[in-house]
Amino acid sequence: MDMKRDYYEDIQLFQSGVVLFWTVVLLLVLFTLPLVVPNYYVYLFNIIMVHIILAVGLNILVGSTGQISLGHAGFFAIGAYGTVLMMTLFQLPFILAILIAAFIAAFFGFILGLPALRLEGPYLAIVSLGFGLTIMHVIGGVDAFGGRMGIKVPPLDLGIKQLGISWILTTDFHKYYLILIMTIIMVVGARNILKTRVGRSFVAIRDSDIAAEVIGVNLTIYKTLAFAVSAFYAGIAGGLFGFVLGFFDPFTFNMILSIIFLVMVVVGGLGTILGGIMGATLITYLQYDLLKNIAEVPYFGALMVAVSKQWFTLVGLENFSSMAIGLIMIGIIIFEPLGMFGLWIRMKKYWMTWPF
Amino acid sequence: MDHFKVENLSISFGGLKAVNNISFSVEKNSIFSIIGPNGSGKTTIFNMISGIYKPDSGRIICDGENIVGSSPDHVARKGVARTFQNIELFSNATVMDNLLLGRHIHMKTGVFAGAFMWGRGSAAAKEEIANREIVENIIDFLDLQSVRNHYVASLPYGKRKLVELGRALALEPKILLLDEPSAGMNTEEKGDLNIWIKDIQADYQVTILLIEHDMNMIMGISDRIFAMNQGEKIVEGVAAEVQCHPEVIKAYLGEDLSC
Amino acid sequence: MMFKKKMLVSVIAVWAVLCIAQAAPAAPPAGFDDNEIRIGQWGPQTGPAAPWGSVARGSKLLFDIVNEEGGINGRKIKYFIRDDMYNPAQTVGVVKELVERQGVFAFVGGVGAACGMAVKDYLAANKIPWVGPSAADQDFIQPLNPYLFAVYPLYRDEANVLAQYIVEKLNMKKVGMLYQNDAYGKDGLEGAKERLATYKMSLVAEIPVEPTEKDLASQILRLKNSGAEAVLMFVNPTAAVIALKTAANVGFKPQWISSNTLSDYPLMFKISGGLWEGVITGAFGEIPDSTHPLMVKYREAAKRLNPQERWGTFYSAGILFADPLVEALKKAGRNLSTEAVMKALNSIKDYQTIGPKINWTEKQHQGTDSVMIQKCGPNASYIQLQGWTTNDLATWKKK
Amino acid sequence: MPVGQLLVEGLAIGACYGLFATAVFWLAFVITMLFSILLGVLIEFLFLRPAKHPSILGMIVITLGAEMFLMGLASWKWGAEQKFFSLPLNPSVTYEPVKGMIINNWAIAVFAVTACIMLFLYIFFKYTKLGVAMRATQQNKHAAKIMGIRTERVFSFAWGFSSLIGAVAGMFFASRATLDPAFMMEPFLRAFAAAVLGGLMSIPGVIIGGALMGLIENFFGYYWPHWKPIIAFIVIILVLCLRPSGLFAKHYVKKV
Repeated sequence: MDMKRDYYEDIQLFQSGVVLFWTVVLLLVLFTLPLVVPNYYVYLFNIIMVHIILAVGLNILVGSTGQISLGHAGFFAIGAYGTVLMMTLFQLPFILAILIAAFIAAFFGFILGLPALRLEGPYLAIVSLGFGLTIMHVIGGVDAFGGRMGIKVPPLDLGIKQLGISWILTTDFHKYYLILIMTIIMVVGARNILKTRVGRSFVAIRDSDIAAEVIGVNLTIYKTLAFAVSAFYAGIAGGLFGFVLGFFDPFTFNMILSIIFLVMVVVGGLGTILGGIMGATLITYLQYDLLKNIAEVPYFGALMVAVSKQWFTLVGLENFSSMAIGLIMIGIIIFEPLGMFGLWIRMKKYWMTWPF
Repeated sequence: MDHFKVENLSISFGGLKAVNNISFSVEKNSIFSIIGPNGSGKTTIFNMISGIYKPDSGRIICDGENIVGSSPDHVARKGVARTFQNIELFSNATVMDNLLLGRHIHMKTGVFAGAFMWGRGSAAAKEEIANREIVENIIDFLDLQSVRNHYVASLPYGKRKLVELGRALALEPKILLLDEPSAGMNTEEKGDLNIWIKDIQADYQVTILLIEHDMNMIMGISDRIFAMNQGEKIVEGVAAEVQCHPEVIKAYLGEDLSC
Repeated sequence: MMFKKKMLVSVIAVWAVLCIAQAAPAAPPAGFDDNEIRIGQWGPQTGPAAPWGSVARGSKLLFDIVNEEGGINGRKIKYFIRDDMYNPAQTVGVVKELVERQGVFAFVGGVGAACGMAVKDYLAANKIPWVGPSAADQDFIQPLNPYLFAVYPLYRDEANVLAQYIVEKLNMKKVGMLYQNDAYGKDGLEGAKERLATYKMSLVAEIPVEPTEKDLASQILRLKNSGAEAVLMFVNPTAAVIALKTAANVGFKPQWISSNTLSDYPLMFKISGGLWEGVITGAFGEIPDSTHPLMVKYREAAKRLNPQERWGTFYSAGILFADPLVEALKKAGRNLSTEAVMKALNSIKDYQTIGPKINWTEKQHQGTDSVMIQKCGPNASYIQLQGWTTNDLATWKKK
Repeated sequence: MPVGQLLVEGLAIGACYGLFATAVFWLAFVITMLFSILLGVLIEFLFLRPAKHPSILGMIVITLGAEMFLMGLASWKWGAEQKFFSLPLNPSVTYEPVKGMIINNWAIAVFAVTACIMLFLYIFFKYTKLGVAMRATQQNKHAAKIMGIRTERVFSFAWGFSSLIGAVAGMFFASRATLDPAFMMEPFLRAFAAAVLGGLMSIPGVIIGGALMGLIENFFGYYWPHWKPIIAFIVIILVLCLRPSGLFAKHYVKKV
């Protein structure tokens, strides 16, 4: 048995020709999509991609490292405000601004990681929640940040002002490509982190922190690192989100948003990259599109209107959206703890042997 | 210079002296077994060596350096690896990943290097490939090829014990602490384990500290045996000496018997 | 292997460049056709600000009435309400959806300063008129946004007029203020300070309140200890009720004065358990049980078309905000175009329905600075204290 | 884990409102109490029991999901507009035992009811069979099961009982403010934070945590009203850094 194995096989991006093929197809679709769909969907895709970056980062913390955070809207806010302020106050180019903002978010992630060293479960949830609220409140209290009135986002200039180069992206259509490329980089980066030493250490901490320690993983460094990495992702997502919106105020980053982020990760599937992507896509689509106009959904809408008139109030019909998301959250935990990723794996297994 | 030495080690938990003034010294590349009834403080000694507990007094000297007070990860970096009585594996990771985690201290890929693993030529990929090769050798050695990509949670007990052993080996330890490696194994598996431990000692040039209840195994492979009861030393010596020591027999069987 | 990968990368790169190069997003559908005019509004139907969602439903009543009467110049109004949960990210989403998928001609109402700020530029860029935002942010009108027409008096002006009333009519010297810690409350604070400065006075206490706070004991105690005779409130209904109840508990009985946001007396009277009696407020428009012919008409229509809805101030404010747009659409005639409607809107002069007189010109899109002052009498009845009063200190008029 | 179920009270109160329109207070009160118990048990039975071995995160997500569902249902039924709610207590009846310290009927009732419930809980957990079974289940579910405790019943009971207490708290809060579907969200967060501050599973801890939280908020709120909404959270973060399981609960360390 002198067969030479290729050890790169396990870590390469495309594990097989099939994966490579479908990835290429997906990329082609993603790059052509805005040309064929109405502009409104382009905006929706932008939001979805921003949420994907955040969910993938949050999944590194919640899924892979096993820490709970209910304060990610705070990092999201730091990213958004940091990028805008870097650009308006210091005239930095966009790429530099968003990176600095993300590093600031990562630094705050590190700070939040310090108490997390000793806390777990509900205790950590409360501390991170308090952190998120504090960030929201502090930003609202400082007038240089726009205070409660909110802050207007400068034009998205990819060039460097100081050199006189200017490449301003104005429409959702143009921003789409920037966000798409950023999303691909961030997602592949997250996948690589999880495939290499640091990511494995995160998983080790989640599964058995004592065993992780005795094989040489420094808990202090890696737990805070997990917070920092995940906050970095939230920071990048926040920076992009600001430009998707064009205007935001501290209330944009409220506690409900933190919960929704956590829901994305859990519904998508804990600890997997694909899970974060699927969860962010589904929840964002439901929240922003499908559940927005229940009354206009064919057949079902008419039924709901009739039900409302008979037993409930028509005025409150919109609340169906929060009920549906609540039921999805419960259903996922009960029936498919691995989330949509688990469903996906099952589906794949089913089709693999089809039609037998 | 002493290879590995424990001097006057003591620890107590809330008034109970779990380990009291224990001293021993281990030769390089030998198998040193610690025996004693349940609750006699064997695992506590291991926990102190690997830095999980901090002893009240005493020194643990590894290659001339006192490692008391170091955190567990520092101890690991000194070349001390261990397994656990009740198996502490990363159960939602594959066997491969568990073993690769054993390589943690020999790798240096950080977040950024890891994130930018674009293609075969990148530093992270090179390091991965090199370490995967080493891990594959251990997998071959322990005969784990069939479960290479399985999740640990889905493995039977005996295999998990082996994975844990493999993880400790991947660390390339100078000193290997094995806490009841044969517990829960059948006779056949125990026989294999016996051979492996011998092979490890020979192939990997490692000093082994062993906690074990299986007397046949202990007597067969140990270079020296250290017997203890209720935190105190009874006797230390080669197999024959310990086996016939009246207090050892008393501690195990509760009555006086002679050989 | 390497060759394949390079191929892949270059194909994707070329594709991407091609895509970006021929970038030309499709134009959104037109806002009207021969049979209908599409009009949209966003408003919180769920979430923390849901009680204000009735504004959007109020506008619906007006459009239903217009449609019943045969529409505008032969066209019916098709009206869309979208829930944004008071969250700017969602507001942008729903507005884009309405403009780009449904094709909307104009927007009316729209609750929330931040929500409005997030879509203001987008609407202007797409040349979509927006009439009567139900928030009074100074940034809406300064600098002039040609497509935005504000009806609502600025909070600043309102606080100004209310402070004038406190000092001149009520003869109270010690004024405290309880304000919501956001744009709404802070604008009110500015206005009150501005007016008091003209009398060489200042507020004896300025207490911020978080919108979601449920315990105001320490804030009320502080107001009490400041010796305030009158307390000006720029808060939401829940906070106002908590404030009044807490004050009653500690025996603090100042004259409460509040912004028009709290002028829904039947609601406030009910949820405060009768404590609302005697509170003085600004007002959006005519009192709900007014005998003003238009009010009678709307009230009857509401009973017929939307019996589940309570006839309250926010609901009727929805009518008030949408009124000028209907007027402008009528004036623009059968040959409808954005330009024609813009021209009609810009020439609206002294237009009064159930609110103050509204004036818009090419250069000035703040409709009014007039505030009516009312008082809550026994059994939530409305007592008019002072008719439409303009603010002589209004800063926006001077520019 | 009888913690975190205060969430259901929003709906219980909503039901309460529905009853008030037709019934006298005490009848409505009793029915509401029964309803809240039923609702708690139902949530446990429908949402938590079918989940196999949920992690802490899973429990949190299920609870949040149940909360979103019920809140949505209540808003759908009753709309978002605030409603009036009152207990048969006249809050304007005040006493002044010490100069400058005014106390009213409402506060006296809150103190009395809280004291009764806490005393009951203390006796219950310390001396009754069911109480001990609950504690045992909390500490080690499997061991408790082996000892013959029907842990599922224990969970049902915990849910029913905690939603009952939650409904009582909700009534007091609603009578002080107004009633709308989301009105307990903010107090709930603070209550949960206070429980964490004192230490979960420790009754004196929860009382002292709650008292500390209220005092910190009000004292800071008086002098620095700008920071009132977050000061309590900052204090909690600092306290938990020093005592990771709160002020009064024991910190368990895993044995290897």
